[in-house]
Amino acid sequence: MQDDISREDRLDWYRRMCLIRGFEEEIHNLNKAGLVQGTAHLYIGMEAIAVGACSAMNSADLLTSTHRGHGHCIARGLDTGRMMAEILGRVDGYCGGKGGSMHITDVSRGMLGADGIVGGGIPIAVGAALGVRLKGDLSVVLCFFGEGASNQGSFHESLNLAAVRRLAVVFICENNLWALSAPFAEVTAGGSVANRAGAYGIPGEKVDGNDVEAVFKAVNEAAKRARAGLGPSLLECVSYRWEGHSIFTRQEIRPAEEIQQWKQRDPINRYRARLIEAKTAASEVLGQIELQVSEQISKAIQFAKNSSLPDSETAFRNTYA
Amino acid sequence: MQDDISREDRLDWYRRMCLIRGFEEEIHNLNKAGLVQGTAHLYIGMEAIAVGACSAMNSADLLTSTHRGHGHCIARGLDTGRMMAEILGRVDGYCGGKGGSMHITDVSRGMLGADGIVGGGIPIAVGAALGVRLKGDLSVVLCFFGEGASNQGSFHESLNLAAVRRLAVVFICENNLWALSAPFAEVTAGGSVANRAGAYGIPGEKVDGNDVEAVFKAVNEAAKRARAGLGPSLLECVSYRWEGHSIFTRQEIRPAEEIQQWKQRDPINRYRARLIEAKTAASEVLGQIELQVSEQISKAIQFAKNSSLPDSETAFRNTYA
Amino acid sequence: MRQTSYAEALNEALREEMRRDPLVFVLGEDVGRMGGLFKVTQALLEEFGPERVIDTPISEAAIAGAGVGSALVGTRPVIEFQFNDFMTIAMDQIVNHAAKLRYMTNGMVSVPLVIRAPVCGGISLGAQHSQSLESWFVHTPGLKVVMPSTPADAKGLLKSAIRDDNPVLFFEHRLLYAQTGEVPDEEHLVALGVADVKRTGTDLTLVATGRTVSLALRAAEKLSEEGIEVEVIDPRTLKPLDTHLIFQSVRKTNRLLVASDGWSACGYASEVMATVMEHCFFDLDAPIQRVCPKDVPMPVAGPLQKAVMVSEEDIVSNCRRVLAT
Amino acid sequence: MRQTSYAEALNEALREEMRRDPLVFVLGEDVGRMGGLFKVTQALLEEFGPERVIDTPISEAAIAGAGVGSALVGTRPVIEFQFNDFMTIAMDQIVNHAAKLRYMTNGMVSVPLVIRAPVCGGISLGAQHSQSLESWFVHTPGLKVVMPSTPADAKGLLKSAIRDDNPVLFFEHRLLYAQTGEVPDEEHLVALGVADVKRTGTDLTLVATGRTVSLALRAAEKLSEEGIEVEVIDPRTLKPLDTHLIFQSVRKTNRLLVASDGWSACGYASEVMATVMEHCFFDLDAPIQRVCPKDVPMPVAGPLQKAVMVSEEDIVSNCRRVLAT
Ligand SMILES: Cc1ncc(C[n+]2csc(CCOP(=O)(O)OP(=O)(O)O)c2C)c(N)n1
Ligand SMILES: Cc1ncc(C[n+]2csc(CCOP(=O)(O)OP(=O)(O)O)c2C)c(N)n1
Ligand SMILES: [Mg+2]
Ligand SMILES: [Mg+2]
Repeated sequence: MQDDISREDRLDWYRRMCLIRGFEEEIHNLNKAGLVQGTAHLYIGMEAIAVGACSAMNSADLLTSTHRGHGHCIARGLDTGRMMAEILGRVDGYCGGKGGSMHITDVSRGMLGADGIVGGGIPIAVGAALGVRLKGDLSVVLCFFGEGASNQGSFHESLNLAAVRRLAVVFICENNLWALSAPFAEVTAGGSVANRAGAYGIPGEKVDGNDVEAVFKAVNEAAKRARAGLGPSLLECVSYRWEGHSIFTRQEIRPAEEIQQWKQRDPINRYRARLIEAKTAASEVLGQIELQVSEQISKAIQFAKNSSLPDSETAFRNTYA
Repeated sequence: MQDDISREDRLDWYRRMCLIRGFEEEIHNLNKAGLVQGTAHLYIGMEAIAVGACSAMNSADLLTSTHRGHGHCIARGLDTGRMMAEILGRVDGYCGGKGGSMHITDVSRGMLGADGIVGGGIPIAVGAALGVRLKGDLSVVLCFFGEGASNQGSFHESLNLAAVRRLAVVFICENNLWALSAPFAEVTAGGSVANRAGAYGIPGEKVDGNDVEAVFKAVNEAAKRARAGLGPSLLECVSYRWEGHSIFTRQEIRPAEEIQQWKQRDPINRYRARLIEAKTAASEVLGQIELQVSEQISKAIQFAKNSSLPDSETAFRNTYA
Repeated sequence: MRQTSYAEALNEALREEMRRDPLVFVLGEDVGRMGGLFKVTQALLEEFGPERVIDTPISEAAIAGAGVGSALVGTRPVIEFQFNDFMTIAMDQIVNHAAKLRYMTNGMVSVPLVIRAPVCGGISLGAQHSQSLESWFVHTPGLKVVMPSTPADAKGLLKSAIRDDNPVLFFEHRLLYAQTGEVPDEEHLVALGVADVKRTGTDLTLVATGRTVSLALRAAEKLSEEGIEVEVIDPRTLKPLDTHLIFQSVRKTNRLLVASDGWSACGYASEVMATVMEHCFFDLDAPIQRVCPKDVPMPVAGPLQKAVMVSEEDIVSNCRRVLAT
Repeated sequence: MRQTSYAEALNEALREEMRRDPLVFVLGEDVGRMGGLFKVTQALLEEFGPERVIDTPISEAAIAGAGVGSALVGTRPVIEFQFNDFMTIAMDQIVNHAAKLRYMTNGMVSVPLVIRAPVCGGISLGAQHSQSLESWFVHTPGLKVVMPSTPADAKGLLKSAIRDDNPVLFFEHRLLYAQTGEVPDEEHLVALGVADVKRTGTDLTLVATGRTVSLALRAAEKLSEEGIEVEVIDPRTLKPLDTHLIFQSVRKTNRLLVASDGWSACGYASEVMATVMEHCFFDLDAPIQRVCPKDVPMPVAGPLQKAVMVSEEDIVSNCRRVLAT
């Protein structure tokens, strides 16, 4: 990725953020219609993180994701139709309906997998970085995880291991201030995840996770460092999830005002306003993009709905290579 | 424990350090004679840490230990005869020969157990602190572990949990610069364990682990903080083990000069010289103490040797309460 | 007697034991403010406060270790894992510490710790949220393993588990949480290690656990219409196993089928088979069979999940198979 | 053929595979500079350098996760755990990730990962360093489980494990490391999933694994003096199990004893018993029995350890028991 941001980049980022938002909103509707197989953890409100971060990736770069992974997938350019098909448990889904929302994977795009285990993907990212180095590739691995995951042992072991081996990993903590019902400060000592970088002698930085360009810049710097063989970095992107923890969640623990406040900092609206203000694009141009996005989502849903539920026989395949 | 150190304290500390040294040296001999059951990890060279730290404990305080636990036990006043009996696998050992060197425990002295799992005792210390608080006790828990253990996930999770709950734990890292064949800097990012305290917003301090009074003071301060409800601290006591990793170890990885240098910083000789210099005690008085210590060790060995190996039937008892 | 759900029954057990003994406390992710992912700890925070109902960070290894440490100093922690799959992160503390500390110290200490966790699939959460790992713990000496199938058993067994001085792993089936049943109004304890005949019969013994008990009972009803009388035994405690009741039944029916939501290989069903084989071989008229989920991870899509999990039909057809030989 | 020790044979397998394939690499605690706690990785660092022989921090969970991640991108990690007891710290990565990623992605990825670890007791290291936890992994679909009993098998199986595209858990018995045996000079591969008849016999089938194979062979010699001919079968791969060879033997001898260093409850022995029961019930003249360690953690003191572990005498007396019925 280039350092300076072009108009095309900006419009593309806006498009991707809209795509994530629209995609996630539709999952709500599909769930009400009883079509989602299992659960889904929506990324609404956090779009700027995935889009900003993945925009700093080269084509050979890799990423690992979390239970809340749709945003990363879309930002990385996965096919929304196959994603939706997976969420509806259909044969044309990325995992043929076996993985569902929490396990969407597309190695052809360097997406090594969402993960149902909080903190589970972190050492896998480190391993991937170890592997690509052995293969002589210059790939960087983006490793996404929630602030809740930063209290897992795997976080600590992985940062330490990546740091002592100077591996090309960018650790991206998505601090949305809550882990299920747990408020950040109540369960996380030290007041900041970025600050934990000091324990491993690596750079740590807190970033406005609702500002796609700020995220891009921070990740791009960290990726450059990594590519130059200078080792891993830790970024804490502060944002918020607008929806309940998962589509299963009925109970809302978080204060209504807090949710309201964060909705006012909508990363998409904010970026829209900025693009218009900076005359990067007129409202109509953005409107066009929004329309295209809606169409893409409709197609994705159609694709998913047209795909059939898997035959029970497929349950017994692909346990072993 | 009082803050100011009396002459009695000083002499007692000297005595305890000698006792640890002599006890461990005898294990070498007993092992050559084929009497040790299983392995043992000797504490020689690190005596000042255990003695300084445990001297800051009140009678109701607790501690958790490691595979290299003899020093902590002796410093805490466990019976050397029963310890030696356990190391020789005898019925009069603390664990009736079932636990061996790595599992010596004496709850009557607040010693919750050595541990064969690197990092295994750390969350147990946190749990003990949680438990005593629930019981309304004011006990502090000293939690010993090696610098190798500071790369385990359990270290991270435990420090975070103790910090957010403001538990009365003093985390004492014994940094002897090597974890089996692994040199500290090669496997530990950040260059310092004490520095990792920052990640949890708790005090962290590096201490000369070969200076019994420095260790005492640091642990005493941390324990006072803990008792006052101000939460945990992390101390990194830098020292060195003189012997191989365990009595099984035949191969020495560490540079001979490094070992030599550290032997010149012998915590016992150093303290002896200081006591004499400060006129706390004449050489003869210390000689008396050394003699007493030798006698105590001889008695411990005699006690252990006189105790019989357990009857095979006892193998089937005490799995369940 | 009142109709109570399995989840409410568990909640009652916790509340009653916490009222009875101030050293009983609860810790785990989202157990306080939220009342637990499956509502089993609901309203405990309000009654007992944040020192006895502890919302923890997401740190399963430290949670288990904190359970061990607090048990060692004489309190009685009850830990909740949101899914038993996450116990994989805490195996060291459970297996190397909780299970062994008493033995390693030759009885000097005890670890009165309860770990509760839901098992198995059924709501399309996939391979990392649908395992039924109880067999690992049955394998491990030093642990007790409990798996209730009814609200009354759930309550009575949890109260006994909390009073037990050993580490007890308490497995709940999430499809059972909403199931209701009669629970005695008065103090209700079910002793660990005692199996229960859920239905008497003469033609075949069917040992089933957890959710498979209700499938087994429905299967038995169906077969009864054809004149086949199946005896359904629920061990309730998987370790220690009440072999007496099982042997007695097998000696009467001469045939045995074992149903379990855990995988077959080295699983709980194989253990029951092996034990009965050792002791009742000459009483058997036919090979013992087992009904377990298929030997694959749990898939998400409904038809796949259904194909993998044990069903009533599986049990019926396997009963027939055992009876046909 | 040369006489080679079990440890040397493993070392040869690693060296040969690392020479053959530059994507094979080794990681674990003390595997480099020290050559491994039990010398299995000796001198690999010198030949292959620190990028392919990686001394890690003491971080078992991250080590396993790093294995999974590097396997996902197409390299072939071989991890060493110093004792299988420490795998308790890495169960999430092994069971929730390595075992399931291929299935969860419907075959999109594979995880060609080998995890080596010594099992069982014998040198008085006590309860946290003496377990034999292979049964847990046999329980888990998605994993293969290997346990060689001779130097030749050790070499041939490790080479096959490294070439296999699945996660393979490779269990070594530390009392075997110093044992010597003939190992072919030329390229030597032993296919996974193929059992081996270590001794033929007609009176009783004895399935034994790892260390218990040599105990079984000695026991068989002893019984042979009395005219009792025991057939000793070593499955070598515990999962997938070569049932064919075992069934064939049982159909010939009509009697079966299973020996294992893992605990009996939900253990590997119970699995073999259950499988044979299902398929060969009417071929059996006597109940199948098992010889396993006693159902307690491993104690340290010599006489206690001896009382708990499986011995040659245990096997002899249990053979007699099976033959007496
Ligand atoms: C090991 C593990 N523990 C608990 C859970 C249950 N769980 C799923 S998401 C979640 C909260 C995660 O919080 P965070 O990491 O901040 O991510 P967020 O959901 O806020 O995006 C929990 C507790 C899990 N999936 N895995
Ligand atoms: C979980 C675990 N991993 C590995 C080991 C093997 N082991 C025992 S001691 C040791 C080194 C520990 O180093 P450190 O924590 O620095 O303590 P030290 O021995 O230096 O006192 C290792 C790797 C173990 N016992 N437990
Ligand atoms: Mg969060
Ligand atoms: Mg050390």
